[in-house]
Amino acid sequence: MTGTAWAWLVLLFPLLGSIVIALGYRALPQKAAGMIGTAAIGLSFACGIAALISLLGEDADARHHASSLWDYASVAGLDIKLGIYLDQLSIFMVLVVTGVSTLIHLYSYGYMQSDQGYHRFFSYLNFFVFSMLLLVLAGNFVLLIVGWAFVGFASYALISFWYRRETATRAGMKAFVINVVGDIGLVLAAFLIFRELGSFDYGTVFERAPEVFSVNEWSITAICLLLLVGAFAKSAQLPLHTWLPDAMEGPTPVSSLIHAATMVTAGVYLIARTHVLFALAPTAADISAFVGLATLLVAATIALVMTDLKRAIAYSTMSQIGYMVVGVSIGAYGAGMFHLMTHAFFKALLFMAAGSIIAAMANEQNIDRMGGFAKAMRFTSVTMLCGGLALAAFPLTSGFFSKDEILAYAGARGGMYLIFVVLGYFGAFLTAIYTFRLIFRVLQGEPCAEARELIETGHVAHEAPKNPATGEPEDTDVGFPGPEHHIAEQSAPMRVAMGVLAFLALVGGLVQVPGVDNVIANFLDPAFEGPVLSHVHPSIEWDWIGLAIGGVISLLGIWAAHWLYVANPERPRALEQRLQGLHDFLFHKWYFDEAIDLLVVRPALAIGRFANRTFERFVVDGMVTGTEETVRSAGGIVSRVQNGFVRSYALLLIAGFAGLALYFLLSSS
Amino acid sequence: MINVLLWAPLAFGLVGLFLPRRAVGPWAVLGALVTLGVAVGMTIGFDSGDSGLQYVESTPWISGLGVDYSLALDGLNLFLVLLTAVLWTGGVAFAAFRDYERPKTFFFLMLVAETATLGSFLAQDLLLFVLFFDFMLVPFYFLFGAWGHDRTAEGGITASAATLKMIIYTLIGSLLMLVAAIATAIISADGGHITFSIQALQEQGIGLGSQRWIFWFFAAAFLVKMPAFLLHGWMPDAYRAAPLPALAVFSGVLAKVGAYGFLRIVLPLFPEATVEFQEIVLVIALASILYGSVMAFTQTNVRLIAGYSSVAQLGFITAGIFALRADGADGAVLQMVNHGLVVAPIFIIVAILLERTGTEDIREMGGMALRAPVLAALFLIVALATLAMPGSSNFIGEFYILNGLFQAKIVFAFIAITGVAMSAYYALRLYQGAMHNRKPEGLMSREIGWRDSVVLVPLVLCILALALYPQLILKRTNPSVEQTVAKVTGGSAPNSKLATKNEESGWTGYAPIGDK
Amino acid sequence: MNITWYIVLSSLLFATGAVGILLRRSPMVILLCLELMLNAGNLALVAFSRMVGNEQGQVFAVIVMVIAACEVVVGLGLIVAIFRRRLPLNVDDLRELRG
Amino acid sequence: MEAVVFFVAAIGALGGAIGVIAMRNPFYSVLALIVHLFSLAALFLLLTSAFVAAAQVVVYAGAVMVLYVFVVAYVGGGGESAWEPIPGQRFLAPLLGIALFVELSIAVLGSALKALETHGPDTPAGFGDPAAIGRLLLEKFLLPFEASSILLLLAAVGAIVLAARRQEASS
Amino acid sequence: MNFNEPHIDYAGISPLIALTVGICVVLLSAVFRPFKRSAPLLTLITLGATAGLLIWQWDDPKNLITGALRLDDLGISISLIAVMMAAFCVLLSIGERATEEAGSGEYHSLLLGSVLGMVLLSQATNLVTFFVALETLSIPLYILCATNLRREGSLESGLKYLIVGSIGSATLLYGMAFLYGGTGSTGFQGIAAGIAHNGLDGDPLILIGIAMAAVGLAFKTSIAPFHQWTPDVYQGAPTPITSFMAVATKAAAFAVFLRFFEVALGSQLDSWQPALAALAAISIVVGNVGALGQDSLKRIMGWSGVAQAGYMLGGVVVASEAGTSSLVFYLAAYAFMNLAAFAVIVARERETIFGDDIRAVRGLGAERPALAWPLTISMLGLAGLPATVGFIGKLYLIEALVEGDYTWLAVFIAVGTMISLAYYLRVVAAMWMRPERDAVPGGTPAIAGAAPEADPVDPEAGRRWYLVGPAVLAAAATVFFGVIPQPLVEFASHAGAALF
Repeated sequence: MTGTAWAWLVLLFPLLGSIVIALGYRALPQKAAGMIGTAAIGLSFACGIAALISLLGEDADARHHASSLWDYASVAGLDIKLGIYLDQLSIFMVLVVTGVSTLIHLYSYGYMQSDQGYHRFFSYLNFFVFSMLLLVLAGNFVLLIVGWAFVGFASYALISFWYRRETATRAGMKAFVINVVGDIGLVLAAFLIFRELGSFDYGTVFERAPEVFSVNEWSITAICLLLLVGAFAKSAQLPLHTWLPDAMEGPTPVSSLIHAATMVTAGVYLIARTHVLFALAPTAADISAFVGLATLLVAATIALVMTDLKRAIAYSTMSQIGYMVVGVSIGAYGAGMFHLMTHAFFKALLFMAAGSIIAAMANEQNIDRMGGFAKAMRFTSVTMLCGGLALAAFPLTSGFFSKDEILAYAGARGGMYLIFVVLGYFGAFLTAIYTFRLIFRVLQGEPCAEARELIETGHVAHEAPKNPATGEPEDTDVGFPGPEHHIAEQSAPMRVAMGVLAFLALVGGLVQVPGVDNVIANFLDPAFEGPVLSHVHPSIEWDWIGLAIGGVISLLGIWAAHWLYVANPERPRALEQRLQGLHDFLFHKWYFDEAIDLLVVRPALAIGRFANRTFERFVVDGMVTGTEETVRSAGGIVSRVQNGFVRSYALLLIAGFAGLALYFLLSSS
Repeated sequence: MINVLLWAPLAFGLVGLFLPRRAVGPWAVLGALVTLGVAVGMTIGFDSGDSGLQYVESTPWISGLGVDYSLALDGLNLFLVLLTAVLWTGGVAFAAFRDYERPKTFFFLMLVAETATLGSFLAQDLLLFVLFFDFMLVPFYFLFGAWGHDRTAEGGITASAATLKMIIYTLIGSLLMLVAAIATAIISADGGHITFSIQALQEQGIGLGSQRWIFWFFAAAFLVKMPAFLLHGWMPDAYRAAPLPALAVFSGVLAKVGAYGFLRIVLPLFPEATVEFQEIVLVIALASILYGSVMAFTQTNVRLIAGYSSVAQLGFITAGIFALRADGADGAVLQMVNHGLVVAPIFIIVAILLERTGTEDIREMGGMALRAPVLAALFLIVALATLAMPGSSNFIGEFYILNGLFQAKIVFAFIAITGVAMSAYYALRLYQGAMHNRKPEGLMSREIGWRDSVVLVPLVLCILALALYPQLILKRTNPSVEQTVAKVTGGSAPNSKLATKNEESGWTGYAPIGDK
Repeated sequence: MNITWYIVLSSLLFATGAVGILLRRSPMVILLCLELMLNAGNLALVAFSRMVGNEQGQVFAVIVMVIAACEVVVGLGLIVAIFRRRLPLNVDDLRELRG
Repeated sequence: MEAVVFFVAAIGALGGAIGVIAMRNPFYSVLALIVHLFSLAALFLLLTSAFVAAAQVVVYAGAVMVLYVFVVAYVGGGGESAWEPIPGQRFLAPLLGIALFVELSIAVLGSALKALETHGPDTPAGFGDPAAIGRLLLEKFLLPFEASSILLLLAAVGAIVLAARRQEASS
Repeated sequence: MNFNEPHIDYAGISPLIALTVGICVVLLSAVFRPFKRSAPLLTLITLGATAGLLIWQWDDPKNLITGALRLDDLGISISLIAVMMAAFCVLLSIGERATEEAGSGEYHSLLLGSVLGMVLLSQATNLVTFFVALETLSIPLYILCATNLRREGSLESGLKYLIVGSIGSATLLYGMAFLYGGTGSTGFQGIAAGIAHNGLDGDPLILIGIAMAAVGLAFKTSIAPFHQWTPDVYQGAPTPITSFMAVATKAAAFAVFLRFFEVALGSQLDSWQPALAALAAISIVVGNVGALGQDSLKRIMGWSGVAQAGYMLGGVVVASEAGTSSLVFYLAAYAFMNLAAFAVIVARERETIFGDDIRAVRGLGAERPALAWPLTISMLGLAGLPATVGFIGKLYLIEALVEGDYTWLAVFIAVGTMISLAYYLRVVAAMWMRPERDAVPGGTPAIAGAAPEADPVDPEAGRRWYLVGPAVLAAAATVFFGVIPQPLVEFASHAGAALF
């Protein structure tokens, strides 16, 4: 079978899984749903491997194939086929997505056990994977947009999975609408591409772009900027990032799969996929790089003060994606994708651990109430530590290699790109701090009630779950994890999933050690031939120097965190007191939500109110009633003239005659 | 064949008048089904390559006045006819499962309405079109007025007042259109033998001077029917008064007749005027999109949310037509069908919700999904289609429309597309408001029974099928559309250049699966 | 005396009759005024018949007299009927029908 | 001589007309009308239409006026109040009258028809005498003649219908 | 002294003879006791015979009796309409008070007399005939309006009609005098020739004559501003008579309108065309807005009649064959629609205490479908909605207008129709729908409907064959000719061909 055939199968299984589970929501027993879901993804991972193999069978620069099933909508010169495009980049993404997804399905199998929405959850989850794969395999921009929107919907559906929560539904709506803004960006980009190149098809477009466009021509720049709108909306880059923290309303596996490992990195994939266009629009590329940098720092600073466990990790996700965006925007494609992969590992892992803890805390997410889980939940804490180390780029962990490669590349490009190096390392420093802030406060210190209970009894007391945002008690008749909480310690599937990821998080970086082996880069590079942003390549020495600096910085960061949160628990308080203003500013997430509310939401509602209360009534209805009134009043006049006096009838008659006669006399020659 | 299609509903309706009360509902459903069967048969027999008229039926009707009884199918009306048949089957079936007072008259009127609507789609004689176009309103006048809801309690007006408002408002345009149609025939006959055959009139053509005012007379009729911005005054009251099964078919199909009229009559008959007034109409269309969307997300009555969203949707369709490009027009036709397929289920769902919640106010609903997951799922699909979720056929429709607009008038496209974002908001708001969040007290949340499923599921299946293969429609529509547009732009369809460009650039290895 | 004189006179009579109808309220007098108008017409007819030199106008006038008589008869009949119904003989008071 | 007669007759006719509309009492109006009719008859004679004049005197001044007098006597011609219920009527009516007169006169005076300035052509003997009229009535105007006779019949029937006292009415 | 008797084509005047005989017979039937009840039957027979003879004369045009009449298809078609209306009037009059009041024989003979007048008028080609015919038409109607002697409204309407009508005829007469004076002829052809011969194109004398003639005819056809008698008389007269004169009078008057203006005054087209067009526009507006506020069905019909007359006048304005045929077609259509409406009104008048007030038809749809459907169809037809003959009629008229370069008048018709929906559909709504908010104010029934004590309520009237029959028949015709108009179009185009 050809690689494309395997690719179609990759798409097929998750879709089937989703449909089967959905239709069988009454027939299937609960466990079956979970198994089918997990199996489906596992199968598609296997097919992904098969596709990879068949791809590796060919020589490096022939490793791209397109295939289409049928004309989706191609008339009047628009060529929209139901087609996929398989090359190194897409297969790489496929493997990352399916791989991580398989593990997370496994995790969810345990974690969601007692949730009444079990079937719905797995159906959604499979649908998400399908969408994500569609996104990465799409063979033309229209199908890309389709996948793009599908993942958006899947994320919406899963964020508002517990739809009885006002907070969840509102968060879902927010995520969806912002994503639609992104879609619109893509759609407009597609139109512009069609206008210039007469096709939506990757092949045609990438082939023709260099011929048609000259570098930095306005049209190509516009195209790239519009693409970036889509990318930023999906990857939660400034200023379209506000939905991501709210998205944590969803069940934790969702956060770990969609809002950490896969979907949010779609923007990175998009930029990498359309690298040909960006190569022709360096300005756009630089803009995107700077946005990435800004996001990276802003998110990191916010993560420093977040007290909500999941939200804190979410901000760290934003900041890590910032790194990737910087990477793919300055031309370090290999590095960017590599970081994408490693990030998928350790961030998914962190969320899983967090989920396990939150479960133990009965949906409590505030780290101020946590502590001392190191002893209570040994496995969880160990895995969490692995994830934390990788995130903090502790030497020799996966994050260590991937992150520093991006910065090294920036350094190699020199010039203004040195800013990225400096601030990138600063970001790394912050990363280390906030990561270990979480770890210390959750694992170290006084064991909290739940932790103590676990240590003593081995299980936790069950109280009715509360809405973490509002604190109001939830009615558990549907939708929420039931009284029993599923922590890694007590559920084999969860342990397996976390174990595997922990391993990958630690050693995953070793596949691409500068100078030693460049598996990822070597595999991907052929996909990035053609016009490129720059031809520089960091020398091995610089790579290692960079790594050294990175290592030091991460150690410094960890030490700082220790100095802050462990050595003397009073220090953070003191610091907050001293930097009250700054703290508030950060704590309110740089007031982004407020700004958007002021600039977009309120005006829109005001317009709506005006249209509804004023315009509709006075103008639209006014026209109707106005005419009606005029006519009716005319009728009134007529019937007043019809006064019943025969003599006045005669009068009118004769007057009419006089008038008529007058006209005739005037018209007489 | 085509005669059967047209008159079958009426025939069944008449017979129904003489059946016992019990039997009339199923009988009406049977009638609708027969019509649907014929329509499907004709669609299968339709030659998708041919841009000309098919199943032509033409005999003189009023020879003295040059009016012919001539019907035909082509790419423009094929799927609108099918849509009509489908939606009427749904609407009638839905009504048949409930008991309405004076059922005989009710179903009689429903079926009369179907014949009238089919007639206006099939007519190939200008005057026949006008006749059916006006006549469509009559049955709905009675349906809305006699079986509608009075809104005096909530400060509205009575059903009869609302329906009167509607019919007067919409006839304003129609009667002017009658004058315009006759003027067209006479002017182009120019002393010779008068004919109203649209085909013939296309050949003869009339001078720009007369085109100008005739254009606006027709436009008035069509824009009011849609309804377009500023001419939608009749819509809120009528929509709130109407009985829901009737409303489902009404807003599903009748609005489209206006847009269809532009394609069938205005573009080919008054090309110069069309080009001249392109911007003005586009502005109206944009206004409809924006205004409709804004209103849709401020409304709290579910009927009005759907109603105003239709205003926006029709705005898109109009914009697509007046991009005066094949792709825009293709998208418009596709979108007409799509919108019909989504708006009708919405109103049926509204009816179902009304039975459960006893309210039409979105704020008083909620939590339905809890006990009615199937209903929720169906509603979700419909809602997503409504907001033109990529992957739905509606998306392809809007994509074609906006692409056409973008290539023709880029600025308009940028404004129009904001409507898409808003639609996402109000569609989800509609869905969430009804299905999610806590269930207010005293609301009964019940799964839909098989009766309603029988009506709803097929419609949703149609939506899904189209989502998988919109080409089904586009392929058959395109030839006629390109021909129509060519009438305006003169010469060949605008972007054939690009099309050929694609042919020669068959890019390496781009082959169907299994080739290697 | 040329014909113009006669015509002008007749038109004067015609106008007088009209004014009478507009001003008087007794149905009987109104009938009389109608007679005036018809007679004005007759005068014109006869005068013109003299002018054009054929008697058609005169014949017309004769027939008009007959018709006038008929109108009078019917009118008076109505007046009597109204009187019988004990209704006021004043056209201004007969205005149930209006609006 | 002719002029004198004309003016006398004209004044008579006009006076009669004005009398009709001026008299308070319907009875006097009738008398005024009779004066008017007689003067018209004179004018007809001036216009060499003997038969019409005769008919005028016989039919009108004779039959019709008698009928009038009877009816007036029957219903009793009370005078009418001076109060004018219709606003503007009293002001507009004369105005219209004048307008009418002016317009008609203009039509006559402004006409390009030469014959109006003449007294008409010399007429053959027997112009307008009963024989001539009779011939016309039986030849050219046979149908109107018959029709008017039927009309008379109908009018008579009508008068009976309206005025006749019948049993049902009283019961 | 030589008397050469005029040649008389008895075949040609046979309809007139039939009517005349009929009048006498019916009148006599009143005298002889045994035949007292047979007047309606005799009338119907007479009318039948007349119709038969008219149809026999169809399609061979000829002049009758030294050019007094012109027997052509225009005249015949109009006469047929008049005869038909009379026949239905006879049916509607069964059980009507007015007939007892007036005496069945007298009543029907007067009706026949009026029909005679109409037949004459529709064929008149000579001023004298014209005038006599007009009076023969009117005078019986004056009487018939008043025949409901018990009701003040009836008498009032009779008197009003008489007074205003006589002013109209006097004006007409005076105008005729001028035309005669100007041309020295009383025949229509002669007038046309005279105008040309004396070089009086656009001469004030002629024009004033035209103006006065126009006034007289406009009055008969109830064109604004000469319309004011219409609503009052329609309301006051016994309803069967109203139904008769609403259509028949218009028909006859329009026939002579066409003949006179197009044959005698065709040369003065340029001067009278705009004037008539203006009148048409005025009456369209006045009639339609006037009808809006009305609660009496008969008044609504009256006002709408004014508007409809405005539409029809368009057919005269364009002075073309198409115009003429469209006018005839519209008259026929109008006949059917009015008939259906009035038949129902009569039935409800006798059935309910509301008389002809709109409340009389409340909930008719449920109570008496056999009456509700005809009234509905007739209302929709009058409103010109498709699938009724009314739509085709409007179509025909508009086509003629546009052809005659009077598109603006066509637009007026369209706008007028729009307004008219407001009151026509109000009646429909009353029958089928829940009462509107602005419902008819309560209180005593409208006078026109006659106070309850005046009209004995016949609760079975809604089932009487002689009421339901005409209603259903007319409604059926309305729909039939709305769907298959071809025969009626043929009929009309024949009539149109007569003049051009």
